[in-house]
Amino acid sequence: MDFSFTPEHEELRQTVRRFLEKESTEQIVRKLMETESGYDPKTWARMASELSLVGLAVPEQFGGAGYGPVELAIVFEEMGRVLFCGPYLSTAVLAAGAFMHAAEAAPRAKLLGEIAAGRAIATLALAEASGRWDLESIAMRARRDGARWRLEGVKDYVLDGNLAGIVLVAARADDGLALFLVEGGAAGFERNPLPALDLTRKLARLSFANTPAERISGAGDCAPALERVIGQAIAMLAAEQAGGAQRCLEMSVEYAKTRLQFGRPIGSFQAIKHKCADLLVETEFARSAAYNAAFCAAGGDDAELAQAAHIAKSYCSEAYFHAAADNIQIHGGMGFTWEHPAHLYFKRARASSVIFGDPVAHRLKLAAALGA
Amino acid sequence: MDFSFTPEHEELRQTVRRFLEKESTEQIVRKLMETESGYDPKTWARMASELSLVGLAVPEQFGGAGYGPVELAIVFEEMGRVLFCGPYLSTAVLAAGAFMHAAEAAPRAKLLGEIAAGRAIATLALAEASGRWDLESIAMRARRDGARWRLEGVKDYVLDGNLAGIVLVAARADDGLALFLVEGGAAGFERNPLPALDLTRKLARLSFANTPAERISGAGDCAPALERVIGQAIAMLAAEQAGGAQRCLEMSVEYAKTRLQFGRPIGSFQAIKHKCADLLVETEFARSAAYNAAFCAAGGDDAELAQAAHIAKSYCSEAYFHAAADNIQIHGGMGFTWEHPAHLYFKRARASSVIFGDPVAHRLKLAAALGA
Amino acid sequence: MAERQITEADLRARVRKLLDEAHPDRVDQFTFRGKQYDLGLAWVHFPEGFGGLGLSPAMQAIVADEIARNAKTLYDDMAINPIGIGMGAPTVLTHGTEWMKTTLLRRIFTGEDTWCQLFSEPGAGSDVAGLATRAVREGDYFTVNGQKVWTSLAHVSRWGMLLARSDPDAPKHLGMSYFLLDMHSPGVEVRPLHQITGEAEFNEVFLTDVKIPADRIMGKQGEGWKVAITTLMNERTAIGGAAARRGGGSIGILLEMWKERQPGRFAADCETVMRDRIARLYIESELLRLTNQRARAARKAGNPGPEGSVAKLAQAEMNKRIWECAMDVLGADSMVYEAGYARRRPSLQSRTTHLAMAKYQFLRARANSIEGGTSEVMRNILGERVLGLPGEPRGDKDVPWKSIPRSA
Amino acid sequence: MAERQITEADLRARVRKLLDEAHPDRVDQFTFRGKQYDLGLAWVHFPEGFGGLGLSPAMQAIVADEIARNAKTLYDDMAINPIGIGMGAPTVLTHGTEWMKTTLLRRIFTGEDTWCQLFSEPGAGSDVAGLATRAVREGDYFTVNGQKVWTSLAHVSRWGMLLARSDPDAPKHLGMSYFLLDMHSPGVEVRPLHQITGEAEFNEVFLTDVKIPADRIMGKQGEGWKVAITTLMNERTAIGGAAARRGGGSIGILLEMWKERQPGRFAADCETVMRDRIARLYIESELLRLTNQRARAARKAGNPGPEGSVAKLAQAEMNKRIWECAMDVLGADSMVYEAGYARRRPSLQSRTTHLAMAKYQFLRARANSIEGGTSEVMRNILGERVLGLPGEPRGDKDVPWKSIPRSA
Repeated sequence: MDFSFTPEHEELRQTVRRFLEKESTEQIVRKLMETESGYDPKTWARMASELSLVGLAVPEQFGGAGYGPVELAIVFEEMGRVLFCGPYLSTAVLAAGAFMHAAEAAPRAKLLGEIAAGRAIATLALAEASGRWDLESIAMRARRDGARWRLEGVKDYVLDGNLAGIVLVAARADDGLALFLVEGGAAGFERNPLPALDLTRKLARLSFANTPAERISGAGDCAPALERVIGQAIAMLAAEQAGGAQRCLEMSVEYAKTRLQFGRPIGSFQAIKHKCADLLVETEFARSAAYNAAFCAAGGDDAELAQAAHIAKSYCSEAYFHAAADNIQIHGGMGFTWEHPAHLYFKRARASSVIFGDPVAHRLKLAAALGA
Repeated sequence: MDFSFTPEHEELRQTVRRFLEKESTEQIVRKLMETESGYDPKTWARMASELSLVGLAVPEQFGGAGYGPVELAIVFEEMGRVLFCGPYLSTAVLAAGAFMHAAEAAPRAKLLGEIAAGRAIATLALAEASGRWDLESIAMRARRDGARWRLEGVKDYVLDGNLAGIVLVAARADDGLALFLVEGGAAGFERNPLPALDLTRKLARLSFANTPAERISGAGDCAPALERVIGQAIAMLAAEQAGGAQRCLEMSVEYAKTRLQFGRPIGSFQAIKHKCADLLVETEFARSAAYNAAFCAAGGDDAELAQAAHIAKSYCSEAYFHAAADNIQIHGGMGFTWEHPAHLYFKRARASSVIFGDPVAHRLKLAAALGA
Repeated sequence: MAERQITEADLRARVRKLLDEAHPDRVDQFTFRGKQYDLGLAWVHFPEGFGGLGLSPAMQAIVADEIARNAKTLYDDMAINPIGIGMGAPTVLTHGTEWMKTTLLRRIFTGEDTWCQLFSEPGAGSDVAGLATRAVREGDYFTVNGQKVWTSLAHVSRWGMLLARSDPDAPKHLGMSYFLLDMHSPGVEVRPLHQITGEAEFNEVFLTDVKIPADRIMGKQGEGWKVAITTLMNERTAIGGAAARRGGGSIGILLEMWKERQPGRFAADCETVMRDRIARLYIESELLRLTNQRARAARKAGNPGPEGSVAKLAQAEMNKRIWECAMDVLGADSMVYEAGYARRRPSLQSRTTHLAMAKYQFLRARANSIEGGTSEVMRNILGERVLGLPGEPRGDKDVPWKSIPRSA
Repeated sequence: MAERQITEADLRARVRKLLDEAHPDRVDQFTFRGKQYDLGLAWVHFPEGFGGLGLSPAMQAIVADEIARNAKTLYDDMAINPIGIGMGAPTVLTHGTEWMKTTLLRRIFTGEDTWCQLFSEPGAGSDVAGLATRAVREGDYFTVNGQKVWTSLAHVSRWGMLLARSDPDAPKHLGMSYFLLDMHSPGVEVRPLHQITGEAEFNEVFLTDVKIPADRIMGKQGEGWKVAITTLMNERTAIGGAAARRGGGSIGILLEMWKERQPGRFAADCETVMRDRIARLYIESELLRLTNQRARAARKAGNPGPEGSVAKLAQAEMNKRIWECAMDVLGADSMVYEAGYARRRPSLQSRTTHLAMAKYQFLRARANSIEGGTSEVMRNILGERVLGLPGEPRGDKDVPWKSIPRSA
């Protein structure tokens, strides 16, 4: 696998970084995280139109930019650095990915464009009460009702489930796992926003009581397609985690250079210096893991992607948590205050380590894949 | 549980330390470890007679000193500090313990005195090809042959199995696990010394081909008694490990105070200082674990002892290994040479972590005991 | 002070006398504890007339026990006036003026006056002796300017133990003086300091041209560090969660959470890995408890060993890992924070369930390795004071404080 | 040097010419490699006349490839003369005298002369620049006294790169000179240095009144450190086990050992815990491999990042853990050391099986975090050179070397 990013990639990174430096300052993040929707529609609109970030990986025929996972990962790495608040993972990756890989032509044509254009916030509901993202744990059943279908049950920990206009639901039909579309106002459809540990990412519990839904996946089991979508989402989340970890290390290093105790910068003490050095190793490894997953996602080999996703999710989750935790420690008391941003990264790191499965789960799946 | 050692205990510790400072110098250790028997019979005789260490925990009626596990643990901690070479764990704990807890009156009366007097080296053969010490893994069968029994099979990793005159073997009879006595010269009995990673402790593979043996355990399953013997042996090994860990830390600290690099003692660098501080914590914890196990062994509650043994074996094994490994690192290149004793502790630490079961096995048994 | 001879029976009798004269179930806190002080039962090891009887500290337990046997209403020093009783009283006794001893000790014990400690500053964390709050002598007064931080209870305190720099030309440890600050003085402003949980356990205290009478100094001018040591020696680095009994404390809660875990939350093999991890944490908690026990035994035997010094470091690092593990036991539910982050003073009521406790402690525990000495400082102490390893080259000793580089 | 224009085809043609004139399958090593040197195919980036053609280093791969396509006998520089070819040649080219370049480079490449490096001393480990071996000028000679250590190949070397102190009054980095030492000189005594495995991979070298002609100096007198840097820049901190392909190297062996593990050696739940641990190590090895790949890509793109610097540290620490895990996979069998500890020179033959390899590597790997820069030094380098954190206060700079405290 060749890892080299092209000058175009560098350019994209710079464009996104400049945009986020304006539109996702700490002040803006703190404002948005206290709101219920957790994002700024105006910014979202500009991301869709001016920068075509929302449809970055959507084929041009559907109004997207026609790029792929590698470009998307660059955006996520930058977003992770600044704790960007918005339904990007849910809309641009989970939902868009579901339409691209698991949906039939008609609904895809009808809605993918809406997403790319920034007119629709969308999400994909997978986990249920068990809080597990492996498809085997999906128990929700869909019942055929003439031309339509009806859903019964609860989906939990749904990313941006409180604000998504387009809600895609994975449920079991007679012919296997299938994907269903539920409209915002559908009968018996209820949303409960969850008070989140990480205020910068919104979660909701969605209940369905005999709720009418449209099946958008074709005949037969769509589990393989959904695995691909989840693998790609993991690659993007990993890039976000790697970006967050890097930012935490940068904050620590900047502080360690300027904070004086005992007449010396604390960064001149090996206790701090070596902590930073170890974080550097972990951060570089995390980047490698995230880039590798993104390139595998672009490569299109599902088995390769699955392994890369196990590696990325388990490693980046722990690396980000270590960086965020040590960042608090290195900042001392100040890092423990609400005013300092350290805790925002710490909470993002903790919550991100759980989404799509925790490190142990992914390591053991990797072991199985390796025949160990 | 009250932990306080009495002044008598302190006195015992000092006596043993003074003795070992003469009789177990590094030079003597290096000489003995290259021999096949791995011990000095003259020293052993004095340990039995002058200091009555061999029978320290043997009741006085059998010629022992009538002390218990706590006193024995003090001796082991001191032996661990100096890598004492000799069949003490096998003879004074495993075999003596087996006679005390699992043997009938007659053989006990006949042989326990021989052990206490230092006239007989003895061992207890438990593990087999699987290399596991849990009694469930014992597969060897004993066949009744008139008044005697016959053993068939192999016992592996037997402590001092190459030199023990009295060999006790745990094997399955029709009425459960039983304990058998095999004489040195018995027919079909073969000993193969194993080339040991840790030269300071001798191991052998023992083969039995229709070998005549005397059953010394009473009617019925002697597994519970053997569990107690193993629990006590683990407590003693843990004390030895704690002593070794302390010695490694002391060596590191002494060296870090005197070794100058960049015009400073290396111990003034936090990289070294904090490594030593962390080792101090682990070493103190290891002592607590070992003492606790010894006091539990003295307490006589088998369930308590089992838990304390799980804790002691898993923790002391890892603490000793960390101390021995860091001791090499802190000594730099010199710690990697054959001339320096660091590697002797490192190898002892590694081998000790395996005997009677590794840390993971004991942690998972503890979890089960806790209902976790 | 010479210890008086008085038997346990005498002491219990004296406690019953206290209860006859003022029973906690019948009179209010101030009355009861005032009487307890007057009878020398507040701190039996203090001298007579100052709330004590000149006995051994160990005998205080007898007083507590006798009260517990005869009353329902029991007062907890830590709840009433933790800093005043824990650190203020001993400091006043050792370094305070006659006026302070006669006037303040009793009100400290009754709880009429809450106390706080004003040592840490934004620029002086691990390096407390580097503090920059200035105290300038002007006639019978000192004028104080500066900022303190991490001050628990400042918002309800009447008195503060203030360490300030009275001589910037002296080396850092020699230029400080220790003041008793009336928190109601003009120029004292207390602001809540909100932390990772949104709550404000601590405060920032801004001191602007605050006037302190010269006779409110403790110890001599310029010898404040010596007095501060007394205070710090009595500081309780009480990190929550230390297990008093086997399987108690944080690890006990973790174990129960694991046993009550939601079925199906983990795959079977993941549960095995968690089991190994929980067992590891159980072992470490148990060994910390036993090591503390050894430390106490050693102290009783009169030969305190290194066991004590390791507790703070081990406890802080372990506590963080225990609550991280608890979050993993909760799995996806750990993403939900029911308590919310409302900016308020801490409320224990909101943490009655294991779930709420675990999520709060997961956040709160991050400070364990910072407050009362960072883990990095603790490792220095273990390395240098316990193991005797040499210190680092210091550029901040034996030079005027004002010439030492410092953070804004 | 200016890079000549020569196409891949030209180069391949030149290699085939070499093979026509002296084919490795038909002539001996010295003849073949001598010819390779004469045709400028030894190090194509070296100047013409010194074994090169003034091309880009990248093109050396073409030479190797073309030889491999046409010959069975392939020579490995690392086997023939690792230090001479890896470090000696570049140093001679940059700092050597005409005589050295014309006489020695060719013999280095053919393998006629083995080289060794004489930098480390018992008193100068991490602090190489603190070395104490003295070189005193006496007319046309330097007289050298001192002891070197960790010298691979000293016992078979003809030439040694010797760093010694020629001016004790100068600051440590300025008082050294770099000599080319004839290892056959009187007063040079080489003793095997036995290590944890009993084997002697390295040597101690004792220098007693050794005379070195003044024209054997490299660079100027007193500028030895500058020359040493060139040598060290070319040092291959080649810690065994770096995975070139996915799942290769140490982790590959561990995985195979795990799959071949003896049935019944572990309880089922213990196997799960091991599986998690092995997966963790696999992940780290894989990420080290990928990070090295990124480093190469970044260098190619002309913007080398921090990725390279992390490799040594990560590799050393990981390698130790991989072999510790391998020993745990062996379980009780890890207590047996079939190879024995006979004091001898290393023999690869004795490590053909996974079992023997694992047990040997478990011991040998302990040096990974020491040799070629301890992990502590590597963390300093990452912290200071890569992250730009400030250094520690130094007492050993800008003062005469002789006044710096040092170990005996």
